[in-house]
Amino acid sequence: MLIFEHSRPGRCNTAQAPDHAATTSGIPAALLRQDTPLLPEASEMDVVRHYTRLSQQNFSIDTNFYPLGSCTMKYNPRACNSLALLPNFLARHPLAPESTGQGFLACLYDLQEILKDVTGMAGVSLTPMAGAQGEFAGIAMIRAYHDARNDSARREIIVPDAAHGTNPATAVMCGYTVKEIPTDANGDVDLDALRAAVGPQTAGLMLTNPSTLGVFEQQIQHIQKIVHDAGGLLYYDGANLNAILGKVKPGDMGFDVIHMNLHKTFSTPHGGGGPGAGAVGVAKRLLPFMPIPVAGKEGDVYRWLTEKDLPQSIGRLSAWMGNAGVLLRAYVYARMLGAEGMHRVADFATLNANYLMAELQKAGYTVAFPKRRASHEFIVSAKELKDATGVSAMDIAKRLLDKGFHAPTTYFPMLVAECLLIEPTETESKETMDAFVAAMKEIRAEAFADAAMVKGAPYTQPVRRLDDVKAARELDLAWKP
Amino acid sequence: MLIFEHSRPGRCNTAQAPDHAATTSGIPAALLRQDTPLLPEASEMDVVRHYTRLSQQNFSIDTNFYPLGSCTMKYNPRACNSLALLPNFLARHPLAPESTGQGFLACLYDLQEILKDVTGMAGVSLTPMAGAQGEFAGIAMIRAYHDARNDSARREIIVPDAAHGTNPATAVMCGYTVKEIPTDANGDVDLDALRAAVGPQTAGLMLTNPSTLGVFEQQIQHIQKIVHDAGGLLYYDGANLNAILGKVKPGDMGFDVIHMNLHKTFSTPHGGGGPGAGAVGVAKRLLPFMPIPVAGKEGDVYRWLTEKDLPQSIGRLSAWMGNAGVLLRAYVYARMLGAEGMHRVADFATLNANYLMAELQKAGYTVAFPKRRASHEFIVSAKELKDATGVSAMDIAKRLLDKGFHAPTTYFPMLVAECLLIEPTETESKETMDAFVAAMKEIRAEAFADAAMVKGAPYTQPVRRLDDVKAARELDLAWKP
Amino acid sequence: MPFIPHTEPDVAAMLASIGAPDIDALFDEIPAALRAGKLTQVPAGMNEMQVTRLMSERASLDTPLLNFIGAGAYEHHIPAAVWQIATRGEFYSAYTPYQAEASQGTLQVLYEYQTMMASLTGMDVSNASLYDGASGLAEAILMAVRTHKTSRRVLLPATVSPIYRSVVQSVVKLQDIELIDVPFDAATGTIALDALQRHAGSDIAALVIPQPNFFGALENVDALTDWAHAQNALAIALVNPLTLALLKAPGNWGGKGADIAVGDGQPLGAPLSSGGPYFGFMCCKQALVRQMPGRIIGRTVDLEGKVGFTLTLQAREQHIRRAKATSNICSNQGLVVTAATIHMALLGVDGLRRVAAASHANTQALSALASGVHGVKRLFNAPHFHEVVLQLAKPVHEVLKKMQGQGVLGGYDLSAHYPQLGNALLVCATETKTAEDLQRYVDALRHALS
Amino acid sequence: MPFIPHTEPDVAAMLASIGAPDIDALFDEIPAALRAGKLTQVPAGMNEMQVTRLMSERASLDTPLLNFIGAGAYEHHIPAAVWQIATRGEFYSAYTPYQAEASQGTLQVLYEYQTMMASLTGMDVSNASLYDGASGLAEAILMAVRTHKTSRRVLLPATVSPIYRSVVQSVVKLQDIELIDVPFDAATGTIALDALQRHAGSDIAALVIPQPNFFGALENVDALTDWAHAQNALAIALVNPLTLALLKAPGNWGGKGADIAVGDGQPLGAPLSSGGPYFGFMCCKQALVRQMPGRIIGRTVDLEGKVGFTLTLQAREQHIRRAKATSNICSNQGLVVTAATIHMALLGVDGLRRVAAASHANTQALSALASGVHGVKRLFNAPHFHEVVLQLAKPVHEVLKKMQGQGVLGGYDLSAHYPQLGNALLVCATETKTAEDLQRYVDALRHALS
Ligand SMILES: Cc1ncc(COP(=O)(O)O)c(C=O)c1O
Ligand SMILES: Cc1ncc(COP(=O)(O)O)c(C=O)c1O
Repeated sequence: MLIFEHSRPGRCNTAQAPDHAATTSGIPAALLRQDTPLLPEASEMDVVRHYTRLSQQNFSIDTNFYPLGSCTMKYNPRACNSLALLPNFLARHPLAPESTGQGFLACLYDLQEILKDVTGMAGVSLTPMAGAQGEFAGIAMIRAYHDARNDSARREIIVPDAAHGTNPATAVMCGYTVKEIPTDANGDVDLDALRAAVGPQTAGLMLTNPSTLGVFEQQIQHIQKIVHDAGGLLYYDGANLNAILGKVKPGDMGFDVIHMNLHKTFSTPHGGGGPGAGAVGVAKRLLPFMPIPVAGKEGDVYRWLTEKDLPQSIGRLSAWMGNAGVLLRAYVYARMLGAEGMHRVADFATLNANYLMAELQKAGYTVAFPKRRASHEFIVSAKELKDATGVSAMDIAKRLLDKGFHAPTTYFPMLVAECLLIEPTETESKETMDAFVAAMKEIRAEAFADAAMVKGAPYTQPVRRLDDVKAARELDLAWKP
Repeated sequence: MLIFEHSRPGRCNTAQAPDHAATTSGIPAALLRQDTPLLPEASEMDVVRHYTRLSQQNFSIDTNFYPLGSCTMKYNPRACNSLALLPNFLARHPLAPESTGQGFLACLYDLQEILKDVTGMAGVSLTPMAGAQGEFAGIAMIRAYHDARNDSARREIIVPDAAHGTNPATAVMCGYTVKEIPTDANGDVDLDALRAAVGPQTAGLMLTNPSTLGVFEQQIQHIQKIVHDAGGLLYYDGANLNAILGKVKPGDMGFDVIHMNLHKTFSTPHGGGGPGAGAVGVAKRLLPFMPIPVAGKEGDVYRWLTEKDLPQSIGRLSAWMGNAGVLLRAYVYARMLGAEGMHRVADFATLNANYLMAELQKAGYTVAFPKRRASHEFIVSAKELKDATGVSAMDIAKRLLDKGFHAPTTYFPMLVAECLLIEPTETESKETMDAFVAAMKEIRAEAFADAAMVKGAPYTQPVRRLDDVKAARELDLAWKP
Repeated sequence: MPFIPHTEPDVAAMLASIGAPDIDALFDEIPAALRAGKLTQVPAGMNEMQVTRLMSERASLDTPLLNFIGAGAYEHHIPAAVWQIATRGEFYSAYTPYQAEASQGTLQVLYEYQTMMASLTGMDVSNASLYDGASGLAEAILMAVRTHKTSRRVLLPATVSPIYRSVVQSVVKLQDIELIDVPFDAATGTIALDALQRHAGSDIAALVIPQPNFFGALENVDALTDWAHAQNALAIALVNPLTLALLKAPGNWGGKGADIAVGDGQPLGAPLSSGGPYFGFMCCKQALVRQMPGRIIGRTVDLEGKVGFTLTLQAREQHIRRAKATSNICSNQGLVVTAATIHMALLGVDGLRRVAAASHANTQALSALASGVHGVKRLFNAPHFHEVVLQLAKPVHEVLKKMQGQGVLGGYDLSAHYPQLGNALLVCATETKTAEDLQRYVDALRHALS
Repeated sequence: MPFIPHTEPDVAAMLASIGAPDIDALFDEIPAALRAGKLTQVPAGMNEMQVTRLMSERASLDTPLLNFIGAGAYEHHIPAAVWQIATRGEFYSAYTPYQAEASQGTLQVLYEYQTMMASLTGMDVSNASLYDGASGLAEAILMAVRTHKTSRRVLLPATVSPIYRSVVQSVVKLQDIELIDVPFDAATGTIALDALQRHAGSDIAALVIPQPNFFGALENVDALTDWAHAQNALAIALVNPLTLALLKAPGNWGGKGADIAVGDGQPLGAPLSSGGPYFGFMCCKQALVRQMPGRIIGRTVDLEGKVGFTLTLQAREQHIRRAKATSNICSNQGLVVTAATIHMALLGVDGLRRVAAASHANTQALSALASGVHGVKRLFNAPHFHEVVLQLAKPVHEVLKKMQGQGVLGGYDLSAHYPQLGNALLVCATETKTAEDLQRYVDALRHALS
């Protein structure tokens, strides 16, 4: 039932409405609305009931194991939420003077310092509102750098075929063309292809390391030399830092710019699709180009650094300070972890991924890169199972829902047939992973015993398998009475 | 799965523990614990997941219609919760000086004034922690009154047979003996029986009006005269004020003392069993005996009235100020309703009850007092249905769960066979009640078509019907590893 | 209309179904003479925005100071998860779990709670809560008297909180129970064994044994429990549940263990909140379970043999037994118990131990620091836990007032209830206090005494 | 270990299964030269109690003043239910709803949101959110240019927020889009139609039409929309969604309606929170839906014909289309949109109208009161809504500083971005302000100017 179906004309929550009648004195009639917008007229209780019930129809970290690869669904500490929601933080207007926000600014400044250390970069700007916007900021800085050196013929960004979709899309948004290069059988970048690809047209390379294949790019030192020698810059897609936190610093690998997904590695919640925070870190040569505002400190006083301080900045990416409340959550999390905690994240995220990979192999599943260490995640391919039984990666995914587990990421990266990208994260226990392995074993057995049953899954969710084709062909994007 | 089953030795949430090792210097070994208490050793995420999932196994006002008679399960405004939880309110120690709690005390003082007006009483004490403790306070005051007049031979409290179980239990706790009197066919107190019952031994009468039968006691003026003439006092069980708020004042009916269930009429949540708040109101002659502390005001300054101010007080019933946070919730609710809102509560609670009674009658159900107006609630008797089909009130209750409705109160009051006491409250809409009636119609049809199926209900809950007999015979009250 | 969903057509249709001309007609059974007029003392309604502003302004009047008061209510850190989960609608807005099948969430939480409390106290069983520690102690005394059958005399030592003693008095005096004072030893601040011995042989129903006692001093619980049992009296343990992470559980006191353990659950996740809501807990030996007041949850199975939870032993309760019930209690403190269960689960054994140890260490450190101030000395020499009594060179209320001026709530003034102790101050420093906080305390104390 | 559940035996068993001697071995593919040392700038870990105290102390530095700043972010009452429900774990800690069957909660909320926004803007369809209003405007311009095909020139009037204009510039300049300024009429503070007319006949991809504009003045949206369409340009409406409860919906502007409507959703339930998280919304005509950036939810049926919801039109998005996607956006502002949906459902039509009307009435009242102060006059004479520009006799930053001393944030200083307006101050009084608040404002203003 939709909220609109709880609606009755004339029903009204006066507890939520000012006493003022809806007068509009001084406004010409031609500018006024004549029709009634389709908003529910429902009682407060019906609204509370409706959305409380709806929430129960979600899987979430707070209710289920959620091994969604490349998404780092780890525990979101509840304290991060309540502390970011302290009344004084919530009440502050973004244009209120800096003197009224010293507490808030101090948190942001400290967070910048922490992220600089963790990434090994010279500067950090927190303003991007998600990973993709961080990528935009990063590539825009690369472009600004070349432009500032009058080296503007560089019009190409190189992207491995295993890259996340946002990488090529970002390059295009920044006015670049994309050159894709292949991955070798080991999961590493094909160095010969890279050498062939670089040239005076190369603005930079976007690399994810550990890659989306769940392995650490071993030739990173060669790669960086090839790109830098060609005059390009290196962009690090740090959406998934979980496996390297405190282990390797992108700055040490020679990267010039990095974005981080604080909503993954720094455990701010994903909220059913956001808000995120895609902080960027830069090497020294890109410092002048950072997106504004940046939190600065003079003596004991915090203030915004703006165009006046960074005249070469690529500019603003949002009206104010990005997803400020998300940054507070990340800050609280970082302070709770501390330096030791950061190292531990990488240790246990990696331990969990390698353990789960080993156990699933023992359970009969094919792993995409059995000779490699898993980073924070790894890939299982269901191709063999599909050939034998017809049960696909998607079928496994849906059947897992019946067993109380969220599905891994399916069909990404596209390089591996019938792939399931599995990321357990460090906050899951051995028992939970063992239960997941048991479920995967059961599904394998079910596939051989009764493939049709598996292909009909899920059976226990609010709906059975949905018709995506109908959804796209007969578009129904808004309810009509 | 119990939380203990998520436990592993050595697992520890350091985020929730001070750094201090568990040293106990200065304490003799004989006073120290040797064994390890059976507390879970689980990760923060597992704890969050466990209790989040458990919560989803409850019916509640925020998810279901809950027409539980005598319980007034109305909407609990979410603002009452957040405002009672404002950090400054939460942080205050009960023994902190009054100067540090003027905001809190002002709320309590105002609430007392509001409740005085609503009940027509001369004084209000907010300290009782639930209805039953309010009753205790009330009867203790009656006893203190008689004692103060050296009229201590009055050792009996009269209670109608329809009374809530707390009434006789309270009288006994206060050292009285209980004399039960019958109810007439109309649902009113049997006046002749009352006349016969009163005498010099009568300390008082406890009456619920509207009674637990869901009707307004029409002879209240006679009753009060009979009891008062005999030298007894009148106690008003005001657990359920919803139907008379702003309509009749217990003080005007001649009652000497009343308790209110703020967790019903004033919409503080029931929390799966409490905490409640059982404020008491008293007529002038009982003022000196009120339980302490009471919020007082001198000029602009609020302070506690204690034994110094009320030397004849029956004393303290709790260490501090009862369920202070619950009182804040009730206060916020009262301020949101305002005077007009109080009248409306009675109007619409009564309208809803009478409408539901009419519709259920039309649906074929037998109503206990068809000639009477319903107050905030009314009784359906399933006796006829049971005789015809074997389906009992309890079976109907369980089957309702399958249809998404909480069951009404069953088998209370005990006077009516196979009774279902139904209280919709004013916050439910006509649509919801119509859906409930439709479900009741379906159950009736099911009873005739397939009684065994109904008797097997529920089918959709986390468990099927539970074995209460086994629970009581083979006591299992605490988990053992 | 706030919180009322009715539209005009709804009202018309409903009245038509009822056959009433208007809503007022539904009140026609109320004698006209009794019909109330307008409410005059109730202010006009406010919308949520207005009431939010009002309450925020009121709350801003109550800015908290650095708090060193304990005396029965303790400032502890409460994990954010505790109340975020406890106030989820499904817990917050459910009733007492009368329909077990639709209340497995609440019921399982309560069963887990009973398990934790029984284990923490070392007793066999726990109920699902009472109102608070003080009224819980009264219930324990009533229960002991019911159990004992011959005696209505109960020993209630002066080392029990005077506030608790006054609550107990309000409740049990109505059933003609005699509460007998037992004085304390001036040197140790614990129950004077010689004074106790004077009651040997007299018919006593129960002895109340506080641990730690009101002064934070540790009683000789083994000897006291054995003494009670030797008198054929019940031993009622009055305990702070947090301290049981480190202190011997009542079930292990003396040779046979205490019979009943009660106390206030506030230290297990309830915010101070000017005094409530907290909750009382009660645990007892298996043999006494049918005398216990309050709700009890049992584990059982459903039609298909699946494990589930339900209210049990209801034949003790008022709604079944009426005048013969073990108590009149009906609603209890369910939601706070839910919070406490989550709190204990989050802290776990180690967390609870560390909180207790840190509170103990902080109070010891504070006591040492304060004793260095001119005009301050520690009063008692028994081992103490988590709270301590200081004796000051000046009247306590003056000192406290000056400390308040420095932003410090310096403790609880014992002089009203214990004039014999002189200028005695009860101080508590929980795990929430840092070394700087302790220093601030001592500075404020020094300043106030100078 | 905070948030890590592993016990020592777990670790040993896991390593054994992997066949690795220790955890460090799992990092053996990382070249040794690259292995990082200890983190030196990251402070030691804190437990939750410590970080709670730290953050509470930091928050206490940011005590709010009485706020009259708007300029794109508005202080409105947010019902308590909104964030209590939105932060329920099932919404808060879910990912983007890739597995539709296990995400019907989030998906239905988003579908309801799309319905509300489409209706509020009078457009056919809505996406499921963009980052914020400013970046949303940039996306709308990119979308318009994609749609238009021949032109890369967009008219961006000076009555659009200068902050938004700078964000748009950062984004679209990289795709060689030319942004053309259109000045405003000095008397009305609205787009100068004669200046606009100068662009007639040139190849323009789109005209951005703000309503209300940055000065709170109301543009002649019908004429502007028709003008754009006459030029074969798209009309992009930039609107405050709250005001649409009363103002004509973009879908009804002019003869054919605006083509795209964007804006910031903050007034629909997002707290000010120093600037975020808010969300951008985007709605458009059906014909443009395949050019829209961002997630879109569709209603469909399951295997058994039951209605359900799912992500749809994913072929526009980066994860499918990669370099050819309509945008690089991936994560959006889902949780804030969830809050906004609950917010709109709670307020309903009438509530939203009343909030808009009260904000309008308050700003009118403030404007009238302030104009009575010596040295203050209203600057523009066009009808305005919800915000107003005052001209002061003294430099604005001096006045604001003095007002701040009185506890009042007096508004937004326009002089940096609009030096031609002199000492111009943009002021906003939403429904949260009482008559006393307005008086306090005027008193502070008078004091600052005296
Ligand atoms: C490798 C990688 N890069 C970039 C992104 C984009 O991040 P966001 O969704 O925050 O825009 C993601 C997130 O899915 C990712 O996994
Ligand atoms: C009529 C009546 N009296 C008394 C009570 C007891 O109230 P409480 O549960 O708050 O102790 C109730 C509550 O169920 C009741 O309905």
